[in-house]
Amino acid sequence: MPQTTIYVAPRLGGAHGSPPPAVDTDGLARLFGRSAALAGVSLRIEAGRTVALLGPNGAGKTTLLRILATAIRPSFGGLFIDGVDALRHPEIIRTRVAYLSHASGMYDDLTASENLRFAATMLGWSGAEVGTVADRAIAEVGLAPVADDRVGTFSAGMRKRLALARLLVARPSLVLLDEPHAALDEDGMALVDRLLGLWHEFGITVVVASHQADRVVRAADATVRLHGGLVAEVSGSGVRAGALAPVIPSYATPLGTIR
Amino acid sequence: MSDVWFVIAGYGVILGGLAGYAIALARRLARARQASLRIRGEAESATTADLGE
Amino acid sequence: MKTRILGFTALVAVAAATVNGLFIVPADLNQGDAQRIMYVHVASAWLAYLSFGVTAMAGIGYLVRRDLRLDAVALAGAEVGVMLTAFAIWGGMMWGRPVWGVFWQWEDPRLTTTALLLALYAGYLLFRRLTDDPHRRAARAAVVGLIAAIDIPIVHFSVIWWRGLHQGPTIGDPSKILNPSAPPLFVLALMSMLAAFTLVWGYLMVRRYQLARTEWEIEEHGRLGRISAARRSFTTESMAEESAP
Amino acid sequence: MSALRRNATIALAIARKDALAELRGRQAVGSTIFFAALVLLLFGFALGPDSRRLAEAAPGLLWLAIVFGGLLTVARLHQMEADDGALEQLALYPVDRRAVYAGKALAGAGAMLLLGGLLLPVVAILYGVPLGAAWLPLAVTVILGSVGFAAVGTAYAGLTVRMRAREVMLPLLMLPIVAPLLLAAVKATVAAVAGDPFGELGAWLQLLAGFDIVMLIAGGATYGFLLED
Repeated sequence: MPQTTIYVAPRLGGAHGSPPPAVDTDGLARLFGRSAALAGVSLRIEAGRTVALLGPNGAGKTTLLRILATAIRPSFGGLFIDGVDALRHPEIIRTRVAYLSHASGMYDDLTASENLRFAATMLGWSGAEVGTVADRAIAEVGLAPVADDRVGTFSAGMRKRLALARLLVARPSLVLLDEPHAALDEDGMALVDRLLGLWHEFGITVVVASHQADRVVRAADATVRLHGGLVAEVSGSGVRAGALAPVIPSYATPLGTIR
Repeated sequence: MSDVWFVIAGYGVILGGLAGYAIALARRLARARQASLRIRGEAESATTADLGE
Repeated sequence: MKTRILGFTALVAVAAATVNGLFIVPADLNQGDAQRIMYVHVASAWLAYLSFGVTAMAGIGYLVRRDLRLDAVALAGAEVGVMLTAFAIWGGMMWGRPVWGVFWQWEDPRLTTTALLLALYAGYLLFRRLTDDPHRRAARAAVVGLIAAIDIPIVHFSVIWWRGLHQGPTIGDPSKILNPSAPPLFVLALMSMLAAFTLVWGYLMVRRYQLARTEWEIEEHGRLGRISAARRSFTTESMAEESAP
Repeated sequence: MSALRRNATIALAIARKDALAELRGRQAVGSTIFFAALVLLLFGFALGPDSRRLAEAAPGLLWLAIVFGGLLTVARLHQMEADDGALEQLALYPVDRRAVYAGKALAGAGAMLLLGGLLLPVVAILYGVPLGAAWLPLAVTVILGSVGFAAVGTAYAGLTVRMRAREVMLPLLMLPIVAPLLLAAVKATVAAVAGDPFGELGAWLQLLAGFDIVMLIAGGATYGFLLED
């Protein structure tokens, strides 16, 4: 078994007092057309915790993760990651967050190796490092034998593994996982569990949404249960749910306060 | 003298168009303001910000 | 109230300028009465350009400050501008027929440029309708408005050159719209029509802006209402769950 | 590593990735070129068999075919990103958006150049225009035209890729913008083929270059706003 390498983003300096929470959301809400996918989520997650995000389909797990990843903007509410205003400075957040979505984000016409080298270049590795880092990550997720096959020929499980390999190429302080176990075989699920353990060990904050509740809860410090776009229940340590501010219309909307 | 007809058509369409647009805008605005006020009345937390004018 | 005063002033001004342009100023020696169309045609065209300038600047402002009020200004500029562009083209055609004998003169750079302008900003207005989220719409519309505005001078020059690089524009620049030796009476008529149209333009811009803001308020109420509704249904559901067993 | 070098690396990586995907997914490139050639053939039918008239119209038809093929090309370059969530991923990489724009525009310009380069001989054969003699000015024209079209097309395809009715909106927004490009490219082609009797070729090429520069700057400055949700 290859030696897993986890790259870590340095924590942003909390010059005085305790470091800022890794994730701090204030009444996040998001509408898609006429339906409210999130109706107000206020959560504070301490750095280094692994948090399981549970809830039925349509509870808002994916929407919450996408907002945390700065892939979409909330319709209302505020978001701070490592103390940085994520709505004003998404470009800073993106250097610190690694996000595994439902889609693999890979190009079908490129090989696994080419895809990952591209990702490594985009993630800031320079010339000589790109190849090593990419090859190591591919080996780690068990795709070394098919590294030179086109991703278009891959099964859903293999795509998921490749997407996991991209997380290993990133240097995050916050890892966001949307259904990491889905489409994987038993061996692949064990890989996810092992990565969860490693991230935890390296002090990286992880938020993981999954239907495999037992698997993620085992690895998690805390669980957050979403229902109907709201926080239904929080248990464990390191996570607190905040009170929701009432919904008040605002007629001038500078960025960041209300959207 | 047939030039006059072109002058009339030119002025008529442009001035008439401006007037029509102004009237249509005023109507839409009145309707929208009514709807806005109604919603505000319904909302418990309605603020009483002046609409201007 | 202020807007209403502006509107009334604009109405009076346009009436006065029209009476002046149609009945008081004498007909042009070469072009005859058709020359009178120039007053409204030129005023429409100039204010259309101003509108699109406003749209571009407001768009840039939005991208910098992320204030939706600026997006409402951009929308007002584009809509008023498209209307004025259409009027300018109409006026040009009504003038062109008696003077040139044709409605549409491909060789006139201003006419062709204006037609492209109409297409550019009609596309902008169509585009705005296809995005729902207010900030996404504002940002993308700002980009469209900006690129369109940048394109205008390029279009203009390319069309002027298109007619032939070596002949100067026969009716190219604004100072030659009127006879080069235009009597001050004609210039005065044009200027007063322009002033009157500017007042109308200001009135329409304010009204369109107010409409955009009011519609936005209604939309925003709807959005907040949907979120409140989601919260309410959550509380009733969880209460039902507690009392169930 | 300096910021400029890093941006160049990123732009090249994106362009290389697009080129690889384009060349491997051959059917897409091939069918676009085939489509453009077909357009040229149909123009021939529409204008009738008068070969003098065809030769006269050839530069305009060539550029119309390039514009139609180009619309498909720039749309495809962004559609490819949208396929398996790659566009979202691209937006999440911590990179300068101007570099992403440069990379996509470079790939687009390359594809357009291929299209233009292959259509030139088609025009020469179908319409009987002697293009060979003027190959240098024609090459410059096609390069400048391709860059300009890609500069606008990349921004507008990025704008419309996640929109409803994008198939209509892209040409609707883009065609009026590229009108001066079309005009200048046609004029330059006419001048080049005729051996530049009026000495106007340089002016048209300058106009094309100016269009390219202005649109590249505008696209680079605004592309970041288009990638965001």
